[in-house]
Amino acid sequence: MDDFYRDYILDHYRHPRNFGELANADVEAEDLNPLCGDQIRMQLKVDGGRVGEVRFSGKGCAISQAAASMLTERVKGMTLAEIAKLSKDAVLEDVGIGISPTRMKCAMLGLRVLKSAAIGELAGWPDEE
Amino acid sequence: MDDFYRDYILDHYRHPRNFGELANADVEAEDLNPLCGDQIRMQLKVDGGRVGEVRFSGKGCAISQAAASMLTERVKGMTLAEIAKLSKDAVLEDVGIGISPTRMKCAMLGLRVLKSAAIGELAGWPDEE
Amino acid sequence: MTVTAERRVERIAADFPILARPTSRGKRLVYLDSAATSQKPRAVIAALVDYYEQYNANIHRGVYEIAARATAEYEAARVKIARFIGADVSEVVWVRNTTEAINLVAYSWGNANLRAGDAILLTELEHHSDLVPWQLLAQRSGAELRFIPVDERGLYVLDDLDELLDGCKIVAAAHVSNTLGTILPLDTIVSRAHAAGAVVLVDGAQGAPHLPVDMKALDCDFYTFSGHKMLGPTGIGVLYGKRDLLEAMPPFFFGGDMIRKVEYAHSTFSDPPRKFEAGTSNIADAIAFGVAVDYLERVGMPWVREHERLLTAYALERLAPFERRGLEIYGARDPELISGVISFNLADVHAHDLASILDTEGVCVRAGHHCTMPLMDKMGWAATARASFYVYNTEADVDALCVGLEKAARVFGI
Amino acid sequence: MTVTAERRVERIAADFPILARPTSRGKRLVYLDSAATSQKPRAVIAALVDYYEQYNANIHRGVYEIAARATAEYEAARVKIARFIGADVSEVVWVRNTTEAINLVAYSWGNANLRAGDAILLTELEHHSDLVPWQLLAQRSGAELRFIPVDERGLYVLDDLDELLDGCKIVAAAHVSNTLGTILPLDTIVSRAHAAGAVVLVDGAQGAPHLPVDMKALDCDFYTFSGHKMLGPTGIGVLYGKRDLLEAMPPFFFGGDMIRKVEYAHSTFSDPPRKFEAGTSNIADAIAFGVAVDYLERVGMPWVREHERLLTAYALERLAPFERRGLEIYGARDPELISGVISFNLADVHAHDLASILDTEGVCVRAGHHCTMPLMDKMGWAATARASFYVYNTEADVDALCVGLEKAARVFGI
Ligand SMILES: Cc1ncc(COP(=O)(O)O)c(C=O)c1O
Ligand SMILES: Cc1ncc(COP(=O)(O)O)c(C=O)c1O
Repeated sequence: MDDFYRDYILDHYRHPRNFGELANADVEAEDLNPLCGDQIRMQLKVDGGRVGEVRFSGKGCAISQAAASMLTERVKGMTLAEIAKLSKDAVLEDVGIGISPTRMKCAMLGLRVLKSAAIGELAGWPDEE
Repeated sequence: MDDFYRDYILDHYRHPRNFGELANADVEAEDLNPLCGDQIRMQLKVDGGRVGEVRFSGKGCAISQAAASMLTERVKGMTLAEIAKLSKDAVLEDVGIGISPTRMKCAMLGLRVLKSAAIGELAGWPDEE
Repeated sequence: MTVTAERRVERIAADFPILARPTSRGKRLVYLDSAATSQKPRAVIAALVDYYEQYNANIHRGVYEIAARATAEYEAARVKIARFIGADVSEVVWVRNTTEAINLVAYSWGNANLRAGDAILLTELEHHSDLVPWQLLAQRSGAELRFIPVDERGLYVLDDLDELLDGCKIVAAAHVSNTLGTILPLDTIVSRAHAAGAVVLVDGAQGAPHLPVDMKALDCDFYTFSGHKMLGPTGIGVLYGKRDLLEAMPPFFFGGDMIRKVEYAHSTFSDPPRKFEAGTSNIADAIAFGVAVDYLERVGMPWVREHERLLTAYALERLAPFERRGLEIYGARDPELISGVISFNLADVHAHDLASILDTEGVCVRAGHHCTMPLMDKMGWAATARASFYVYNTEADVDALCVGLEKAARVFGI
Repeated sequence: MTVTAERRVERIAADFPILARPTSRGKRLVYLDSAATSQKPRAVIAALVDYYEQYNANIHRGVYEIAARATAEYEAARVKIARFIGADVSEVVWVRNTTEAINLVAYSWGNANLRAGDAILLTELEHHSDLVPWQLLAQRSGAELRFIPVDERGLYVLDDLDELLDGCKIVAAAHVSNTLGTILPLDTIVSRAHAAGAVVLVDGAQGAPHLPVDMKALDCDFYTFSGHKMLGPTGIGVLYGKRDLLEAMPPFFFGGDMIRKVEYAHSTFSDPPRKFEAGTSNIADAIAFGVAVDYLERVGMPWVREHERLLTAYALERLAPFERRGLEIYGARDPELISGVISFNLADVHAHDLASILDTEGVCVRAGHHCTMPLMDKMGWAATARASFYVYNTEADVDALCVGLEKAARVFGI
């Protein structure tokens, strides 16, 4: 945790990428971490089955905001099914090691919101198999 | 407690004095020890302000029954006001030493019932002072 | 008991510090009151000390190191309990004791589901804690209370079970009777109750400590038990509930740690099990209860049951000669049908006097109505003495009970 | 602090084993989260061990020696609590925690006394545990919820108190705010509430641990507190209620130990406090709570208050230089008006990040909404970091907090 707050984390915290609102998103979800009050909303535009644009908004700690910011960079061009399958490791890879167990929920909040957006949307589709 | 169960205790337990019911008692009360189920009812006939006849009935352990039995012997001729002032020591004097704290409630059940009968009755009297 | 089995029990008994302490009269402590509360092994006591000396902190919201550890150990204890009873971790709600668990169901599930004309089915063996909450629910809702009868040995009479179940919304019954040791025919009760559309709450206060239990196999809807009766500390117990039932139930206590979002005017709540756990939990005791369950798993619940079965058989055999001198033993005499509980009276010696005399020999038994007053009334017993066994009891303990009975007979001139 | 005072605190701190254990990073543990839960002195931990190793037994009904001792120590603990808060022993009801105590009153007293058209008066500072139970009571009864407002420093605005009290049946308010430390003007609230015919429940979760309290002097009707916040173990707390109120209230949990007589169809109940204590109590923790209160009495509650007042003043002084670098301190700055709680934020560093960095220095502070979400919303704070003090905290602890803040400022480039 000592060295968790590296420059690139603080940079994402203070200058989050893809931050803001999409006027007409195809897919979106929002959640909060009731224990600390961190809040994140994720919006996607889907073009030809793949994520075209992505925006997040919210407030919270450096960990939740930086992780969400980095996540938005990762998912561009992915299919919703790919997003639904994203693992925690993807986030940990982005943010680097050294997250303490108590802060894991913060780091994963963006991922949880994004996946629930994708899965919710997928569930709404007619079953393809 | 070892030597609590002396012969005279067992004698009072097995041959309780003044045991039974009074047809038309002037004063009576009844209570049970909810924790062990011991039950005692005390009845008094009051003649000229003093206890004439006394009867108790109930069921329970040797301690509660013997203590109640001995108590009935003690109170004959007493005024209700004297009964209301009877202390624990009177009972302990009768039953002898060596009652463990857990059994104190058993020993005092008869006294409690008797006093509540007397006090209840006294409370019913017009205030004399 | 074989020599190896006897050795094993002695090794277990050595884990319980209290059993090594003589009484004030210099007698060996012969603890035969585990149905009231069990003794605690060193590991459980040490878990409390470790918690308070090393990582005491409030849970779930703390960012710092000891708070993280406290949260992890507390939730790990829940996982242990879930595994021990074959449940999902989300189905394990921490409560103070069995009594709270049953009251919680009677209020939360009961108020939401019971209406005038419905019936609540209990048995005649229930502990006050599994009787009085339902009496009050019946009063509140207008539902009818019914009872599965027992015979003079305390065995269930199931002849009219289907009529009793007619219109019944919930059956609540003790897995094991604390007064007579009777084991509930759970398969029959659960399957027929479910067929009749009733849910089943099993009061496992004497079940979980003494019998192997598996929620998936038992298939009951609620199961309740207390840590203090199964080597754990006082102040912690568990309500197990099937997940869909817990989800549908309204929360019961409100406050910190069970909420999702609070505004001045209204609030939304967490998912089970947290939605039933308001305020600071009994963190230390939950963790220590987990350690108690570790201990029981290491010993093995099938072994616990077998040990108590053998000890009960031994006790019944050793007590038999006293019957000629007025000893009455209540309940079924068949160790297959009962758990390690024996209720008795000696001639005209009142149970309290008997217990007092046994105490002078270091022998701890309970005397009274065992919180089953209506059963006592029905049977016509003013009070009984009760010996109950657990993992640490030996044949020598039963022998000590017999020495105490001899003394009582002598004192009372029997 | 004078040298003697400093010595005294060091001697006290030496009674708390956890404070002698370094963190995994080898730092001294600087525990500044006592508002969440306090640490425990050796004597309290030893009381638990003594109970389990020497006289663990179920209480009230046991005839044998260890049961007698357990009963005596358990009831003696109640006497200690009663003396500590200036109450009669029959007015001290054991519960799990403050949250349970408030819920008990909201259900038992609330259901019996609240009707549509009545009002419940809270304050804007309440902890979720003293807010959500009343929200639900309001829903059940149709009563209206009202709030005594606070200003931007968290100080009560009492201008409209009489209007707010009009039609009000109960006022429930925290003796001390856990988020801002604000001390309730209890005299005013109680006397004007009583004049308006309302009863007063004081949430003493942060009161009893930090201020001298005397029920006769405060004259509130209910007072609730938790053992774990005042050197006692988790899992035990107290509901104080005036005797006539407790007597009039219907019992709440039903089961063993709170009954007078039980038949299959209905039951009668004990007198207070026992009528509210169903099932096996948290015996060990009640006894240990008694020992915690012994400890506090030995230290002296006036000293505790004075110590925290001085430490808060010292902390405010030491924190002041950080204000130039973006430190915001919330709440009243006057140590006379607050108990030992300081909420703050450092520039754009989120409270969770701040707490994480402080943790690397061994400094434990809480971060978040402190179970006062509506207050946070009103104030517009997403989260705050909170340092809270108790008997064992020293000026060196405040200095360590400042070292941690320096580090956070450095890491975040402030
Ligand atoms: C002011 C206040 N009220 C109520 C509570 C709830 O206490 P507990 O969690 O012990 O029930 C707390 C502590 O978290 C508190 O600070
Ligand atoms: C069968 C049964 N049910 C319920 C209880 C109540 O348990 P507790 O007192 O731990 O709530 C007991 C124990 O006394 C019991 O034996």
